[in-house]
Amino acid sequence: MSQHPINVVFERAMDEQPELTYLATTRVAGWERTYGADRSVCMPISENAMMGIGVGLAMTGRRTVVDLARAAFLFTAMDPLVNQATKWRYLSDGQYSVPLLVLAITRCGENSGSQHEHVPHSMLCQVPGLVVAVPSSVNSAAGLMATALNHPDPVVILETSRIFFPGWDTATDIEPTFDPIPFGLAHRVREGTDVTLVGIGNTVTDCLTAADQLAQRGISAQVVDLRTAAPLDRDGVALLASTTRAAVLVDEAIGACSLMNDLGLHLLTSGAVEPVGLRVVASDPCPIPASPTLQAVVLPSAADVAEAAADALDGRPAR
Amino acid sequence: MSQHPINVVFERAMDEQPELTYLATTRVAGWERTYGADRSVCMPISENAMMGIGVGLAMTGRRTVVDLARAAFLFTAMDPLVNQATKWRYLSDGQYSVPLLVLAITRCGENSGSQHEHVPHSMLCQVPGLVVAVPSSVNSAAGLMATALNHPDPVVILETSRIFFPGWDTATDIEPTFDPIPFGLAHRVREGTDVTLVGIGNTVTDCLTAADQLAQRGISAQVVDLRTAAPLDRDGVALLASTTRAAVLVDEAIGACSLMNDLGLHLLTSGAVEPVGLRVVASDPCPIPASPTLQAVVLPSAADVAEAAADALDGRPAR
Amino acid sequence: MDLSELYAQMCLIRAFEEALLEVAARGEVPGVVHPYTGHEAVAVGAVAGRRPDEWVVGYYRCHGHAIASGSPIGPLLREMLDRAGGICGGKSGSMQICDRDRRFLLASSIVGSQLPIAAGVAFGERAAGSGRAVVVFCGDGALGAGVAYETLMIARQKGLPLALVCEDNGWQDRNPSPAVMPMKPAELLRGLGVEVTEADGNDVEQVASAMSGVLDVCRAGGGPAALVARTYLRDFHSQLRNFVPAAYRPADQVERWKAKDPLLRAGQRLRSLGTDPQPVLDAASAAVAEAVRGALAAPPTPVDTALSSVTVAPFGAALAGSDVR
Amino acid sequence: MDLSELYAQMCLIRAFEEALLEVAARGEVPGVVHPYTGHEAVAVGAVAGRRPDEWVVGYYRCHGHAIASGSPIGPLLREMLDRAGGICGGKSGSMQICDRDRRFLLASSIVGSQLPIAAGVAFGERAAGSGRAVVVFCGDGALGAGVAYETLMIARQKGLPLALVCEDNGWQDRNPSPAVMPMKPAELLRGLGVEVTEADGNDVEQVASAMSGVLDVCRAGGGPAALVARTYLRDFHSQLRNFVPAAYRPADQVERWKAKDPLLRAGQRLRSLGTDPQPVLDAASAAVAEAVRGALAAPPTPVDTALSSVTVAPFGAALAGSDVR
Ligand SMILES: Cc1ncc(C[n+]2csc(CCOP(=O)(O)OP(=O)(O)O)c2C)c(N)n1
Ligand SMILES: Cc1ncc(C[n+]2csc(CCOP(=O)(O)OP(=O)(O)O)c2C)c(N)n1
Ligand SMILES: [Mg+2]
Ligand SMILES: [Mg+2]
Repeated sequence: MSQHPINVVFERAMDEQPELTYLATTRVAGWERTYGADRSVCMPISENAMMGIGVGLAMTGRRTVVDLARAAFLFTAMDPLVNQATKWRYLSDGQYSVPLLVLAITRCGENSGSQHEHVPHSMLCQVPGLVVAVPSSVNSAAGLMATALNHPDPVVILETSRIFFPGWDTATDIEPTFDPIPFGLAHRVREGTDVTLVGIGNTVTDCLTAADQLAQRGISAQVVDLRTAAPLDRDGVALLASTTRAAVLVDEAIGACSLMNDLGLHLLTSGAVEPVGLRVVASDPCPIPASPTLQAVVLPSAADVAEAAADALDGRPAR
Repeated sequence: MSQHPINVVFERAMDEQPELTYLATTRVAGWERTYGADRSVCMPISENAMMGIGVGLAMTGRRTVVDLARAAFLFTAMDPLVNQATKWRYLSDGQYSVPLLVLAITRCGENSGSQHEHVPHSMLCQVPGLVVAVPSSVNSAAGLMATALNHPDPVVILETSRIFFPGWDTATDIEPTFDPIPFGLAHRVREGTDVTLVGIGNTVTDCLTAADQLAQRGISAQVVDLRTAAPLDRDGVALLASTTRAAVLVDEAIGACSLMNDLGLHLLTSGAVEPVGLRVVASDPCPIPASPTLQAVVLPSAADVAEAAADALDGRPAR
Repeated sequence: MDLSELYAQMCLIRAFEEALLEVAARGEVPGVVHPYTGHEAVAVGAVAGRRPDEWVVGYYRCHGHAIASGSPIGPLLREMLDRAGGICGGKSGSMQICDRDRRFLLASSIVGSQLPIAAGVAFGERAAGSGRAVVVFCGDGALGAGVAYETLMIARQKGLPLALVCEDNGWQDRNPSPAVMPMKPAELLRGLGVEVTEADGNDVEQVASAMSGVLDVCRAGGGPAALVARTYLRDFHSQLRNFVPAAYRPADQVERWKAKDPLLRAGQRLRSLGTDPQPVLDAASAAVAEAVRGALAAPPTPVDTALSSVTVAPFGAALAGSDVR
Repeated sequence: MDLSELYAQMCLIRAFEEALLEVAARGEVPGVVHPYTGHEAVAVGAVAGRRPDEWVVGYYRCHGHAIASGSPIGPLLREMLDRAGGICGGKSGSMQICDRDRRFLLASSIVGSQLPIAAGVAFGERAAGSGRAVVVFCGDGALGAGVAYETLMIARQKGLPLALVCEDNGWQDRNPSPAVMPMKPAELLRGLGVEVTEADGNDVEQVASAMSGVLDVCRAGGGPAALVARTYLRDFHSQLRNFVPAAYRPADQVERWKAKDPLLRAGQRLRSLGTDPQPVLDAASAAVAEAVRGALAAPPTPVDTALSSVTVAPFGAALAGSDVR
């Protein structure tokens, strides 16, 4: 089995940046030996202090990666992210940079229940200045990480659990390489002419499956991966969407105050899509149940996406 | 000086509900004597545990009010709100109710800087099932509180600091009484025929001022107070907005993944407003500066609202 | 409670966990399992002395807490296997179960978060003058969390009847606790002024008798008080689906603790008292096998309640926020 | 540092706060002020022995921390008065100031949050083998926060050169600390295994000498270590704009502490050493008066930087999210 691209990227940065520091409640095998316990730092279950320590390191010149393990644990460490990491450049009027990278796994196929499965990208977009990256694949995660490891401001990467499962290296990847991926640039991962399907993180795969299903019905779907929720590539998506007759925006988070409702508004006000041609497919407004059977009801599926696309196109004249 | 309506409502509930418990880092004068230290409970600066204790009390039959003092301190107490209070009815499949009310002051006229001034209603709307009330006046706060004190599920009330300033009792109130205000029902606070101005919390006042300014220019503006961000009265606002030719949605939070962008999408897809007739006036995407001079640049003002309304109406034919 | 009864409960937990891991290895458990194997004497001994009207609060390694509290194994299994009849209707899975009828308040999967919730319940008991204690479990790793400290400070200041049981297995996931914490649990808790009793967590009788003292302190208004039970995970931290868990502890350490297995020791003691433990063990295995058969034969979790019990208030539609779906 | 110099700094802080409150009473301070009056000896004594390359970290009651660290009073005042030339360009106000050039890292307005940040800086110093300590201030109320505990545990486990100064004024806003905390700061910190020195926080020489021991422990790698300085707020917790702060403490307590005023005591001591303190006090008042005049005459905070320094990366527009504005 080859080395995980995320590790390749991370180790390259550890080698290149001698003060890069990694804080986590778990260990990366061999890192303490290679980089020393001052750079690969094993922490108690103290996420609030761990994040605050990351802020102190980052403010005084040591880029720091805080690995929260799960986005679920972000909720015990919100204060240092919201009130400190993302505030000090502004509060200090530019005296400080805070190059802090936060890693957190969202969900997918673990079925561990609603305390453990969170998809907080929309929430985090309300924090001014924070970069919120939501990779959709192994290479996407590594490529966004490569950029984050050189970014001068706080970044959160919300990773899907799927990319760490056994067999991660056998799936074909939507990103051909793990070269650095710029923030704020959406990526067309499949071409198509009738409808634009927009996904982020886990829902990019759903969009691709839906595109296959639509192809069988004679509908050509283009698929767009947002890659970062903030900055959001509003104009790029609008440009792509304007080449098709309809757009379906797909998110596994609930709809209220969501990224996709926000993007949807832009697609309409920019004139890229007409109101009757837009659909948002989001999670039902409830916590994510542990049962996969219940999840199938609550979360958007490829079939939901395909159905929404067909519905949006219904009666829409070809341009 | 008369008693503050919030206190009137709260004391009425303390008298009517013998197990209602109040947890706070500050004291209400006389409450310990009147209700005992078991019901008016003074806490150390331990917001995380305070909120968790509130969850335990509420789950076992004691409605609890957790007074965070400020929304700024919510970020140290997010976990028990997001992972516990709002989850246990669902996780238990209905075994438990969690009648927990969280009070938190947002901002207005305190100029205390971005760590202390937060307007997190959009973030909180991403928590499934949570009621997010954002009163715009003294009576609005007391009326929403009256409802919250009988609500069976978690509620957050985000109060503007303004309603506690000396002189609070001299301003005319947009709500004539402090009778209970239902959740999820927007309120038209001024009638008008040309444009609909929608505010929440502090921006309702801005909308009213803007309506005055517009009146002088011969434009008739109706003003809507959302009152709760969740549940959001999408259909009610759409109905009202459909009677005018344009709509301006005003929020002091930043635009990304915001309530107003979300509502804007609904106004367009429901056909209530046409894309060219919609404007969203939000905060610039930066932390709220301490300086009032800088705030005037960053935050929406009545003049911004009036200008957006005039702009949206420009060239829009009368219906 | 006599030793046979305690032993029977331990056997039930052991059989439950072993069966569950077996089903998981076959790919039939969709979620994660944090097995209680090795800790059985802690839950069983700690809950032995609670009165039926006293609440118990657990953490994610909770199957033992629930079974010791009286939760029926069938609905527990079905919850974890995504079958009809799950104790929480399929919404909770393995880590966040609850059983209000047995006063098993809840298990929380966020480390430390169960502690203030339990303190809230204890606050209610004290306010009601009920004379009841609240039993709450946590791992040794949970003492790293600030919320554990906040809770203990408040519990001390308010004199809450909080009976804390720290399951000190020396590890927190893949980290040995001494590698991340400067003090051992008992020393730390004492440093915070909490009354601590220590017990061999693999000796169910010792746990039960130590805990009865802790509960008495709490019921008499002298709480909080803590039991630190030294124990060890026989198997591993957790298993996700059928992915094979990595070995992360020194093999000799694992071996050493095998000799101290709590069931082995309770069985020997029973035998020395003239009771043959085997029939008890067999009965537990049979009960679990029956429950597993029943669960596997049951239909999947019914979907009609997927969206129920988010709130009681009738404004689901307004909360949806995805009106253009 | 000799006593005259310490006294001069204390006078500067006192004059600064008194002038600020006066300006506030006239309605010219748009924000909140947490006056340092009464605590002057703590900041001045604690920072006296820090080396110029050592970082200082404060909390919201920070004007004293900043001035003791060498921050110029003009830019500080302008920051709080919303005038051009503010030390943070008007973005910080009174509670969250910082001055990188003087190695005053920051003051945070969220109780306890400065502690892990300081620990992070200390981690960097230890990793660099710099032999430098980090000075961090907190109130007695901050010890209620879980993050304070987490930080101290980590600092102990990693041996961080964190020199904690607890300003124990017995109150946390309107609550007397004993009403909400079961232990006094020194006892609590010792319970956590932290080396503690206690000092009379109104005696600047005692604070300075105690702190030099604390700093030495940290620099030698024996950290963390703490100084608990018993002191009192002469005036009140805080004042918002020109709203009159309520009296919340027993009048006799306030009076008793007036007799122990740190400036009074240092002045008497100076006099006993043959130095007349009056010219020092006068010089401080004059300097502050000059700074106030300058600030009041200055134009308002310039608006051209209102949106700068949110991020360094050039994607402000894309982050805006309000494209239909
Ligand atoms: C706040 C939080 N951080 C991290 C985790 C991930 N996590 C799950 S179990 C665990 C170790 C807990 O160890 P301990 O408390 O000793 O319990 P044990 O598993 O040993 O029984 C960790 C870090 C979590 N669930 N919650
Ligand atoms: C996390 C948090 N909770 C509450 C507050 C509100 N608050 C501001 S100051 C204060 C009292 C702090 O007391 P202490 O730490 O003793 O400092 P002192 O003001 O006495 O110097 C409180 C509760 C806050 N700023 N941060
Ligand atoms: Mg453990
Ligand atoms: Mg204090």
